[in-house]
Amino acid sequence: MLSFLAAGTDGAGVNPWVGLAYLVAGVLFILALRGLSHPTTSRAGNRYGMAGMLIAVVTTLVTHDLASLPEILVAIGIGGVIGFVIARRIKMTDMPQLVAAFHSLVGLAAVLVGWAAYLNPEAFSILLPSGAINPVSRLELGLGIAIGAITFSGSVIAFLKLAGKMSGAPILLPARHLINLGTLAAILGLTGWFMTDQAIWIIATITVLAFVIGFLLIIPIGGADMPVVVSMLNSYSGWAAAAMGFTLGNTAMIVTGALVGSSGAILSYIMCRAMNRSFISVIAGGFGAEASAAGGAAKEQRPWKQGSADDAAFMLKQAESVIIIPGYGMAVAQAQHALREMADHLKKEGVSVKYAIHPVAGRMPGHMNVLLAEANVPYDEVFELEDINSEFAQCDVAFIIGANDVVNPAAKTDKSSPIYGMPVFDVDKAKQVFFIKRSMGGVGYAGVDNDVFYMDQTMMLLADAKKMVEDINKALDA
Amino acid sequence: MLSFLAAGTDGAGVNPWVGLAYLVAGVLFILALRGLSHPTTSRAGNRYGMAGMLIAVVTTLVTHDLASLPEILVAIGIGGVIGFVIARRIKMTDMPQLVAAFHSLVGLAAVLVGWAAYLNPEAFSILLPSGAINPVSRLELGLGIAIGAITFSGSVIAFLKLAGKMSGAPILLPARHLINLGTLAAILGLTGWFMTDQAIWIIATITVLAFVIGFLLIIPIGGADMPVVVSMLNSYSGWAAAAMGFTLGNTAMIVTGALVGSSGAILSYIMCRAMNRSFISVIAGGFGAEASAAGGAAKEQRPWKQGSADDAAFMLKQAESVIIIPGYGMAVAQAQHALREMADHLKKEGVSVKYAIHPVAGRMPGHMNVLLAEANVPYDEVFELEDINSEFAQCDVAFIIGANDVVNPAAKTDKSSPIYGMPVFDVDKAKQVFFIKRSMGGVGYAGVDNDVFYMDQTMMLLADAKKMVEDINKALDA
Amino acid sequence: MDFIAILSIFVLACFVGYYVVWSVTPALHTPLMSVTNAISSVIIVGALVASAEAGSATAKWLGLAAVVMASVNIFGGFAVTERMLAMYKKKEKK
Amino acid sequence: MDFIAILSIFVLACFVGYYVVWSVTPALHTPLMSVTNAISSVIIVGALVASAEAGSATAKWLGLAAVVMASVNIFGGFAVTERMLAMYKKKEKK
Ligand SMILES: NC(=O)c1ccc[n+]([C@@H]2O[C@H](COP(=O)([O-])OP(=O)(O)OC[C@H]3O[C@@H](n4cnc5c(N)ncnc54)[C@H](OP(=O)(O)O)[C@@H]3O)[C@@H](O)[C@H]2O)c1
Ligand SMILES: NC(=O)c1ccc[n+]([C@@H]2O[C@H](COP(=O)([O-])OP(=O)(O)OC[C@H]3O[C@@H](n4cnc5c(N)ncnc54)[C@H](OP(=O)(O)O)[C@@H]3O)[C@@H](O)[C@H]2O)c1
Repeated sequence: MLSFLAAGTDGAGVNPWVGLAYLVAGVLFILALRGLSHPTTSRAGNRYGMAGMLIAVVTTLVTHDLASLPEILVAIGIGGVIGFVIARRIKMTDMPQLVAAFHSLVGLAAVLVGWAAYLNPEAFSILLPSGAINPVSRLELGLGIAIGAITFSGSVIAFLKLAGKMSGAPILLPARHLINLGTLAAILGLTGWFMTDQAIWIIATITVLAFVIGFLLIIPIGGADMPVVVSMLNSYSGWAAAAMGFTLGNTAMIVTGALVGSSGAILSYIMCRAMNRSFISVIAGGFGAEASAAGGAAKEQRPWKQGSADDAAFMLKQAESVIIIPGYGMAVAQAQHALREMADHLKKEGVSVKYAIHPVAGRMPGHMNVLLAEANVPYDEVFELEDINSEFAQCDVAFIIGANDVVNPAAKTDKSSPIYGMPVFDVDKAKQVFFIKRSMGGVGYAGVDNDVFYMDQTMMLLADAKKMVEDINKALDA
Repeated sequence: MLSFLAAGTDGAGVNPWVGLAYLVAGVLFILALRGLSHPTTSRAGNRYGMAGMLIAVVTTLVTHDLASLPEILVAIGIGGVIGFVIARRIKMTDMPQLVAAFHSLVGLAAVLVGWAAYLNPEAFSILLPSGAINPVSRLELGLGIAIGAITFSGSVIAFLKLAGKMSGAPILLPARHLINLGTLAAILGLTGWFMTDQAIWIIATITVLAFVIGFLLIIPIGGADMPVVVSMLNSYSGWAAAAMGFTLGNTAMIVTGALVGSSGAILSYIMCRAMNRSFISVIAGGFGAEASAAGGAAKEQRPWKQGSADDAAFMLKQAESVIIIPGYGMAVAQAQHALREMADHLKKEGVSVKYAIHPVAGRMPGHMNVLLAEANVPYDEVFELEDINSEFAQCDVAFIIGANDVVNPAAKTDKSSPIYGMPVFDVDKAKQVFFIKRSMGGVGYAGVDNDVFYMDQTMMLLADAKKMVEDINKALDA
Repeated sequence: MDFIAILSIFVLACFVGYYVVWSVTPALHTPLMSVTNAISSVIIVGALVASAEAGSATAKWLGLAAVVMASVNIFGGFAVTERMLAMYKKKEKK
Repeated sequence: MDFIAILSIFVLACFVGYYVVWSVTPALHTPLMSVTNAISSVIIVGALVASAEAGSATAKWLGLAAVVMASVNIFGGFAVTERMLAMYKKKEKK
């Protein structure tokens, strides 16, 4: 039972130190995520992650034939340089699409590894004495390849929609639910069959169908639901890694798979909860389409007040406390740096400035936080919804910049609104509300009108967010 | 590598379903603790725990020779009846000693199982082909027996001190640190030796030394530090179970060991933190002894006000909000039921009543919460230190009943005090303070004087806590 | 199971233990102690192996004694936890 | 490792994942996504096995392609995470 001093249980002669090394790598990955529980420990966490990866890679290299070490090093080198350059160059506002693009690579890598294992089962020690591939391994390979392929094609679509290279509007095929369910059933059925018959056409068909279903599943989902989809695909890429980990009996892969799988699932859950929508309704797709139609009908002519940058600057100076609510529009306009300058100005005048972040502000979880951090806003001035919402009643100015749905009071009162039940900021309790957006016509992603525009205490500041804030800064300087 | 469909890897022909059953048991134990994150889920959690135990026991029985089923059932029956009767009869105030007593049984059971494995290694599948016991198993057995024995004798002492059957005062041998460290080193050395030589005298010596060291380690620790000791022994009993789990390759035992081990360690840590003392200083012992000497010297004659039950009842009725701070004295006097009645009275008069619990109030973690729950106090009226401490500034009466150290402002101001740095309730900010204790002479466990006695707004209510509260109730009725 | 598998399970279980125990509400720390008491008696598995398998009479009797002790703990621990938990009640809505 | 051992490790790792991810502060959810991106490329282990072992030339080239992709992810993921985390700063004491 205890074979620490004996040889490993599989024929490849794995020795216990190898298992230990992979376990250490797995633990380091756990510590990498654990570090993210606070900004001060997060960088150490990232180093743990790197160390874990190094251990996993080196262990694998030293315990296998190195028939092709040069090729491998070249491959790592190519990939590494590409990855590194992308990471240095990418703009922070483009993070959502970068994450989606990276997922597609993990997915495709999983498909390729699965195929390689199928073609060279001996290398993976999954051959039975009879010369056939172990049926359980076939199950794992089939699942791993299918999940990987779905992750790949789904992430490609998500990337295209987030990067604006494909319209964000949902594309709705007729009978799509039927087609999707049918394809999924076919994949599962074929995977079962594959356990009894290892013919190449079966695994090939699984691969093709999975690529197709990944595509079909994501095109009907609107652009603004993409963050949920990206998290879901993140989760999938984890499960694909875990499936390969089962095949290889590799602790590091299994642990990582479970971590990443949970992470994506929990992020999706958090976002759905913050939008008060069910995961199923997001995945069923079509949200953006119906909503913008509804939004169009709801618009009416009501009086509202427009202000200028000078007005805003004057009143901000008079205020004692200002709460800034950034949203997707701030990211689009890249207004975060100008905003930080404005806050610095105001702080010099003795105004207290805080930032209020909604869990789904922007286009990915934590999106606003990263942008503010990029603009050197200290993270202890940035607050979450539940921590700051009670402060609006005491605040002089609620400064809304590029946010919309997350301040819409219809979520609290109007049962027929598509965002009903979503937790929102109580900006209507603030003494003054400044609302930066480009035009009265434009709406938030949910496509509904916003009563905040028409409140007595609201001043609409219609312009590009960056331009408007820069003008305010000039007025403050003067 | 994947042997789900093949036989188990060890000779005993364990089949995979057995491993699965133990895994399920382990998961159920995790869910049992998880349930305790909230009172509403806690009972379901306890049921999961029971189910897990049932699965573990039944799986073990059906997968082994049942040469002696009747004896086993009788043994379970005897133990079960004893355990059940004790559980029904025990008074809630006696929980600390019950927990200690139960620990001693786990510890002793671990020792016996370890010996049984040594005497019948074949049954535990730890024989090498050579006929010797696997050296790694010998290491595990040695550690398991040693930890079990320490748990046993340590828990017996803790039980005797908590039950008042042995003086709580620390018993300090000369050169005790030297003796303890020497004995520990001897145990470790012998365990190492045991790996190379499986002679019976070695394991016997380990057992005896471990019993002795458990005894020696605990007698110098004062009665009031016993909760930390009990948690530490709780942790040990977990590690002992884990060691046996390694020997048997049993997932349920390993998981449980890790859970219980962490639980005890974390509780010890929480208590030490709440007393602002290091774990080492607690375990080094002698706290009660030095402290009471210091306390004796610190006492001085300062004016204080005494009140009667009638005075207290009158002022309580006038109050708008009352915060009750129970402590060890409430447990000693069993005053919780009378206290609940008093709160009911006050609530009927429109007074808001809350309970404030310090993490180390009483003689075990959560002690006060259980007693209040026993007296039907709803748990949503009971608050933790950090949640309620800011409310004293607004409260009319802080009603201290049998607590002392946890309200001592010296912890905030007096660097020379033995409790300096311990977080305490800010009762000095309340408009009125009522302080129930039996005499001005008696002090809390830290043995230091308390400035709260002498504050202008303090009224001392000197009597047994139960008697005093009953008198207040009579006065309220009148 | 080989040693590394067991070790991996142990290490991960320690992480789980760490998180699951920190998530226990302080009000339930006493039940936590009694329920961990009960579950640590899963050592009864070892006691049952010792008493069920033929081989050594001494081992059998040691095992049976351990079965008794562990059973006291299991039944006592779960029962007293149940009794305590039954006492925790929310304020009744009026 | 036998299947049950692997399964046990997986199940426990899921518990760990659940707790560890819930303890991530919402402000770091974007770095969480990018770092999970990087670590899920541990699938490179499989790619290395495929490309290092003799046996099938196709498998080797598939493996090498997978190595490239996983490396993009590993280097890119960790580097972009590092870049983001370096931006999170506390208010300076004046
Ligand atoms: N973050 C996530 O992970 C996530 C996930 C799923 C769904 N969502 C959804 O995304 C939405 C996010 O809410 P949000 O409040 O951040 O944004 P939003 O509701 O989409 O509103 C964006 C606002 O920014 C304005 N805007 C756009 N570009 C601008 C520019 N260059 N300058 C100035 N203003 C500009 C828009 O008005 P104009 O067009 O008039 O300028 C609009 O008022 C929520 O409905 C949420 O449910 C987010
Ligand atoms: N809970 C834990 O897990 C734990 C762990 C480690 C250490 N401790 C230590 O234990 C102490 C607990 O603090 P605590 O505030 O609960 O208690 P305490 O400081 O020990 O004080 C107990 C108080 O109750 C009074 N008292 C005793 N019997 C009484 C009776 N029958 N009727 C009325 N009053 C009675 C005592 O005064 P008279 O004698 O004058 O009546 C004394 O004022 C702390 O110092 C803590 O550090 C607790």
